[in-house]
Amino acid sequence: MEVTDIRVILAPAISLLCAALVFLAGSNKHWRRFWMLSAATLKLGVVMSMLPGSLQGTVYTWGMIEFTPGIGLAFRADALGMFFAVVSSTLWVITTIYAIGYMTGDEHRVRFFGFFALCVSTTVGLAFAENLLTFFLFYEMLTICTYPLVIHDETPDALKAGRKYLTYTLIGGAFIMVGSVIVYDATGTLSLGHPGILSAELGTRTLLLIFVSLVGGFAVKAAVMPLHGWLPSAMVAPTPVSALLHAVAVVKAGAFGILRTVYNVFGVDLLEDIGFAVPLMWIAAFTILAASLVAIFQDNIKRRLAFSTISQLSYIVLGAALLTPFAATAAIVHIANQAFAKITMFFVAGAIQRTTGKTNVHELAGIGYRMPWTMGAFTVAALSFIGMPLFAGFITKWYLSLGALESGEYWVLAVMIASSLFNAAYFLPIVYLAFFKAPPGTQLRVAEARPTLLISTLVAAAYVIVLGTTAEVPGMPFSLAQAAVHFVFGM
Amino acid sequence: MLEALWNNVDYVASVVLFCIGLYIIIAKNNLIKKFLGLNIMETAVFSFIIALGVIDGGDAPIMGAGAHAPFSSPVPQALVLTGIVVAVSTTALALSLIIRIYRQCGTIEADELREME
Amino acid sequence: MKKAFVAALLILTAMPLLIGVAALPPHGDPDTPVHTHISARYLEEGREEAGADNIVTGVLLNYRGLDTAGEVTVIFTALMAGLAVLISHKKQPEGDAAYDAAEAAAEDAPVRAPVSPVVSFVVRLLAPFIALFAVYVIVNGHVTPGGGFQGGAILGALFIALTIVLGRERTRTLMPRLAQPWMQGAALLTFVGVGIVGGALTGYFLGFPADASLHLARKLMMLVLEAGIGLGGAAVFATLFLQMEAE
Amino acid sequence: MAAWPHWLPLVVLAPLLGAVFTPVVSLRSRHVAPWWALAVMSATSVAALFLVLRVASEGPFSYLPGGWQPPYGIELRFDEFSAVISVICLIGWLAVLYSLRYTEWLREVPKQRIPYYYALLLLNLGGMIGFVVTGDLFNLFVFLEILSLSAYALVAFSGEHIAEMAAFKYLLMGAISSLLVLFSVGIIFGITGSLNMADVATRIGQLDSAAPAALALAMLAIGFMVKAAVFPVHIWLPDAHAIAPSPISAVLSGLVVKVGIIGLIRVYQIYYAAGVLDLHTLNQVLVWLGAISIVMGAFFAIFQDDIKLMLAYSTISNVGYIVMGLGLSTNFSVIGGSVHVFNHALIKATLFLAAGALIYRTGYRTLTDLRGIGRSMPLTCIAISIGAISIVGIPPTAGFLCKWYIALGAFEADQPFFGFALIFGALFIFIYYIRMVNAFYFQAPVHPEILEVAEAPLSMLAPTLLLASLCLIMGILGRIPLAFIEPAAARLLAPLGG
Repeated sequence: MEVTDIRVILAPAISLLCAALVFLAGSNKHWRRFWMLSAATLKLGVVMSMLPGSLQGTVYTWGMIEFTPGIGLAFRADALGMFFAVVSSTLWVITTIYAIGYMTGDEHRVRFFGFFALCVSTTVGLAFAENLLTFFLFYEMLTICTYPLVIHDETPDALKAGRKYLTYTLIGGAFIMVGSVIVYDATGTLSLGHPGILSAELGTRTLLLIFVSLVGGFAVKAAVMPLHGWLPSAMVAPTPVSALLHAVAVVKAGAFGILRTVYNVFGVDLLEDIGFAVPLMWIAAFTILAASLVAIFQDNIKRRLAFSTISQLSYIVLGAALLTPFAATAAIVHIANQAFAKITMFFVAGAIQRTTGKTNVHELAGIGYRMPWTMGAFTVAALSFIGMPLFAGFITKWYLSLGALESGEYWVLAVMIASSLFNAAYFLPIVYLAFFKAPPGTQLRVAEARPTLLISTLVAAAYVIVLGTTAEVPGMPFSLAQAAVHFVFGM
Repeated sequence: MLEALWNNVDYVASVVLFCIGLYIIIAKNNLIKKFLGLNIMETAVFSFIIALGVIDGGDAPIMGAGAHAPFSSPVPQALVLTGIVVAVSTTALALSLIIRIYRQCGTIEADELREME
Repeated sequence: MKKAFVAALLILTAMPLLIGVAALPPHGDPDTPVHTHISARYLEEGREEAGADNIVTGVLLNYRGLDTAGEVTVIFTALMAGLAVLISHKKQPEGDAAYDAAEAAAEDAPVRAPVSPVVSFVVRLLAPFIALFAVYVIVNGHVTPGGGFQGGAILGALFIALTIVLGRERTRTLMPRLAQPWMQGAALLTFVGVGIVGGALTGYFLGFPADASLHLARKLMMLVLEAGIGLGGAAVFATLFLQMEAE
Repeated sequence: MAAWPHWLPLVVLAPLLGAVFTPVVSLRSRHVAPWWALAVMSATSVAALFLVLRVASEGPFSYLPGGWQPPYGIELRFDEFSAVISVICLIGWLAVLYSLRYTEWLREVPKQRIPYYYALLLLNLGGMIGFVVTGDLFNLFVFLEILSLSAYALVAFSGEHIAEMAAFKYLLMGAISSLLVLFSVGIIFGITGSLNMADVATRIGQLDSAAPAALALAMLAIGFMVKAAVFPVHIWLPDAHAIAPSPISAVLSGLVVKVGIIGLIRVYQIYYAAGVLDLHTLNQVLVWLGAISIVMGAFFAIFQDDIKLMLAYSTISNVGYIVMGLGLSTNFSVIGGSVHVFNHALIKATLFLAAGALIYRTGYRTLTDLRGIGRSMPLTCIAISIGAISIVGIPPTAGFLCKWYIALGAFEADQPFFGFALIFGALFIFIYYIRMVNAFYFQAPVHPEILEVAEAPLSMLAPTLLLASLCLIMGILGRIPLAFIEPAAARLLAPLGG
C-alpha cells in the first residue's frame, strides 16, 4: 500500500533547516545546541512515527519536481529505506550529544555542526530516495558535505586526507552516474521501488557495464578492497566525524547503494541468472579477511578501528552477494549492528583521547582502572564484533551463516569463523591491556570522560545489547529488515 | 574542374587574395602589417561578393533615364557597402589599440611584445 | 618548420575554397539564383515599392533597413571603442570636470609641423566645393550612385584635411561640445526616429508608406535618413581623427 | 501586453539607442552613465520578459521590419533558443550594477573613459540580443560585428598594455572568424540568391552541387567555433577573459562565447532543414573537439594560480560540453547542450563576479595570495563555492542536469565513449576548483592582512549572491528550462527523422 505522506520529505528537511539555523546562529553556542538537539529529536520522532505503518507494509511516498522525463526528485520510504533512516536518525541524536561534548572549545564549531547536520539530512534523503537519480543527488551532496568535516583540523595531513577522500569518492560518483545513465538509456526508468528493473534481454555486455559501474562506484564508499584507501587516511578527522563517517553516513551510503543495486536495480533473480554476484562474493570475503589481518598490526586506535570497519562493511556486501533471504536479512541488519557497535568504539577512542590524550593501543595499559565505564562499553562492542550471542554482531553472523548454507557456499562459514578469530585477535588485546595489564601500582581512581561523552557512549553500547537480544521482538528494526527481505524476494 | 575555375576566375582571384592576406597575418611580425593582411582578406571577401552580383553586360541597378536591362544585382552591392563600413570600424579600433600598445611598450613587433609579457 | 606549417595552412585553406568556388554558378550568368530570386523582384518593382531610382539605396534603406541601422551602430561602436581605448590618463585633471575628450586632448597636443602654403591654399580653396559635393552626394543618393555613407566619408575627409591645415582649435568649433554626442549618434537616432514615424504610418517599424498619396513623405523620410547617416558618419570620423591625432 | 508585436524590435534597439544616449546623458556628469545604463537594461528586460512569455505560450514568432515579407525583407525571428536573451538581460543588468563601484576602482583607467565603458557594454548586449533574434544571415553578421567590436574594446578597457595586447589578439582572431562568416554568407547568397535563413534552408535543399554549400557550412562552423572558443581555436580566450575587468569577464565568458554557440545552432537549423548534406562528419568533428576542449581546458586550468585565468580555462571546458551536446545531435544531448548555454552563463557570471569582488577588496588575484579569504569575505566565498560545485555538475546545482542530459545523449547516440569523457572530464575540472575552495577556507593566509578585509560592497555582493542562488534554483527547477527548449530541439532534429 502506497501513501503520499509529507513526513518522508519532512525528515531530511528538518536536518536541512537545522543546518541553516546553525549557520545563522553563528557563534552563539546556546542557540546552536538548542537547534541541534531539538532537530535531532524532532527528526527521530518523525521517522519513528512512520515505523508502525512501515511495519505493516505501508510505503510512504512524496514526489516533487521532475528532472528528466519520468524521473524526478521523489522520495519513497520502503522497509529497507526506513531501516536505514531509523538507524541514522537514532545515531544522530546520540552523536549530537557526544559531539557537543567533544567539540567544546574547538575553533570552527559553527562550520562543524552545520555540515554535520547537512550530512545527516543527505543520509536520510538517500535512505528515502525513490529513484537512482535522487539517490545519486544525495550521494554526491554527502560527499561534498563531509569534505569540510574531514579536513576540519586544516593541517596539511588533513588536507591531504581530504583530497584523497574526494578523489576516491568523486571517481566513484562518476561511475555511478555512468551506470545510472546506462540504466536510464536502456530501460527508461530509474525507479528503486521494484524488485529489479533490468531484464536479461539487455545483453550481458550492457548488464556487466551497469553492474561494474554501479557496484564499483558504491564500493568506493563502502570501502571494499582495493578501493578502501581513503578510509584509513580520513581518520585525521575529529572523532565524532569518524564515528559519523564510519558508522552512519558515508560508508553506509555505499553499502546501502550496493543493496539497492542488487535488490532494486538488478533484482535477485536476474543476478542469479547472470552470475555477476559470485566475483563480488569473493572480493567481499577477501576484504573481510585481509582488512582484519591488517587491523591486527595497527597501533593507532582509530586506524585499527578503520580497518575493522572495512572488514565489517564487507559483511554487508557479502550478505547481498549471496542472494538468499537469510543472507539478505544479515546484510540489512548489519547496517544497524555494525553502526551501533562501531560508533561505541569510536566514542570510546574519542573519549580516551579527549580525557587522557592517548591515541595508541600500547598506551592503554591500565586505562580500565581510570575509565571503567568507557572501557566496559568498549568491551560490549568488541564482543559484539566477535560474534558472542546476546550481542548484535551475533545476529549478523548467524543469519549470514544460514544464508551461506542456504546457497550452498560452504566456504563462507570458514570465512565467518576466521573473521571472528581475527576480530578477537585485534579487539581483545585492547580489553586485556585495559583491565589486566595495568602497570604496577595502578589504583582504581575513576576519572571518567565528561558526562556528555560518557552518556552517549553508554547509550550506544546499550543499543548493541538491545539489538542483540530483541531480534525476534516485533516492532524492532529487525522486523523491518525482514519486511524488506520479503519484498525483495517476493515472499 | 579547371574549366570551372576558369569560368569563375573572378572568384578565384578573391580566393588568392584571401590567402595572401592570411599569409601576411601569420607570417608578418609587425602588428600593423598583420592588420593590413586582415584588410586584404576583407577586400578579398568584398570583391567576391561584388563579383557574385555582376551580370555579363549588365548596367548599374539605377533606374531612370538611360538605364537598360540587364541590371547587376543590387543586393551584393548593398551588402558590401555595409561590409566596408564594418571593416573601417574594425580598422579604426585596431589602429587605436596599436597606438596604445606603441605608447606603452615602445614597439609593435609581435615577438618583442611577447617577450615583454 | 614554421614555413612548412604556413604553407600547409595556406594550401588547406585554398583547396576547399577553390573547390567550392569552382562549383558556384558561373560568373556573370543571368540565370543564376543571385539574379533570379530576390534581386529580380528588387529590380522589377523596387523603384515603385521602395521609392528610390537607385535600387541599391532602396535595398539599403527600405528593404534591408535594419541592416543599415546595425551598420551605423557598428560605426558608433567603433567610435565608442576608439574613445574608450584612446583617452589616456595624463590629460585628465582629477575630479569630475567635463570629460570632453577632444578638449582634454587639445591641452597638450604635439606642436604642429608647419603646413606647406600650397597645400594650405588648395585646401582652403577647395573646401566649399568639397562640402557642396558631399551634400550633393548625400541628398542625391536615391537617384545616383552615392548616399549617406559616401557623403559622410567625404565630409569626414574634408574635416581631416581642414584640421591638418587650420589646426584643431579652429576645426573643433565645428563640433560644439554640447552638440558633439548628438552628432555622433545622429545616424542611429534618425534611423529610430524615422523608423517610429514609419511605424506610425504603416504599422511596421522602419516601414515606408507605399501609398502614392504619401509619396512625398517617403521621399522626405529617405532624405532625413541619408542626412542623418552622413552627419553621423562624418562626426564619427572627425572625432576619431581628433582623438588619434592627440595621441 | 505580451501580444504587442513591437517588443521584438524594441528589445534589440533599446540597448543600442541607450548606448547612443549614454554620452549625451553624461555630458553634465559622468556619474549619470551607470544609472542610465541600468534604466535602459531594465526596460530591455521588461521587453525580453514579454517575449519569453510569448514564445513559451505560442511558440516561435516573427517580426517584419518595414513590413516586407521574407525573403525580401529582414525577418526577426524569436524561437526558444532566442530566449537566451533573458540571461543576456539578467547578466547584463547585474554587470552594470556591479560595474558601478568596480570601474571607479580601476586605477589605470582615466575617469573620462567610464561613460564609454557603459556605452560599449550596452552596445555589446544589444548586439548579442540582435544576434540571437535575427532570422537573416547578413543581419546576423552585422550584429555579430557590433558585439565583437564592443567586446574587443571592453577587453582593452583596463588600460594595461597586456590588456591591449590581449584585445588585439582577440580582435585579429575575431575579425578573421567574422570574415569567414561573411564569406560563407556570400557563398550562400551566391547559390541560393537569398539571405533569409528559412528561405535559404529550403533553397539549399534544391541544389544540384553540394560543394559550395559544404564549403559555406565549414566556414560558418569554423567562424562560430572561434567565437565560441572551441579547442584548438580557443587561444584568444584565456588572456582576454582573464585581463578584462571582472564584470566584463562575466559578460564575455557567460554570454559572448555563447553567441558562437547560438550561431552554430542557427547553422544547424539551416543545414538540417536543407537536408542536402550528411552532417555526420561535422558532428563527429564537433564531438571530438568538444571532448578535447573539456579535457584540455581542465588540464590547463589545473596549472593556473591566477584565479581569473583559471576561470577562463574552465570556460573552454564548458563550451566543450555544449559543443559535444550539439554534435551528438540526439534529442537529449541537444536539449542538454542548449540549456547549458543558459546555465553556464549563470554559473560563470557568478564565479567571475565573485572573483572580481575578491580582487577588488584585496588587490590579489592568485590563489596563493588569496588564502584564508573565506574568513573575511564569507558571502562572496560561499557564492564562489556554489559556482564551483555547479560547474563541476554536482547535483542539485545547475550544472548537473545538463551534464546528465548530454551524457544520456551520448549513450542514446551509441557513442558511450563520449559519455565517459564527459563524466570523467568533469572530475578533472573538480581538481582545480577544490584547490580554490581549499585556499579560501582551509589554508593559512600568506598575507595576514587578508583577514582584516571587509565584505564586498552591496552593489557587488548583491549580483553575486543573486546569481549564486540562481545556480541552486536552476538546479532544483532544472526541468523547466529543459522542457522549454524541448520543442525547439525536436524541431531542429525533426528533419533527421526523429
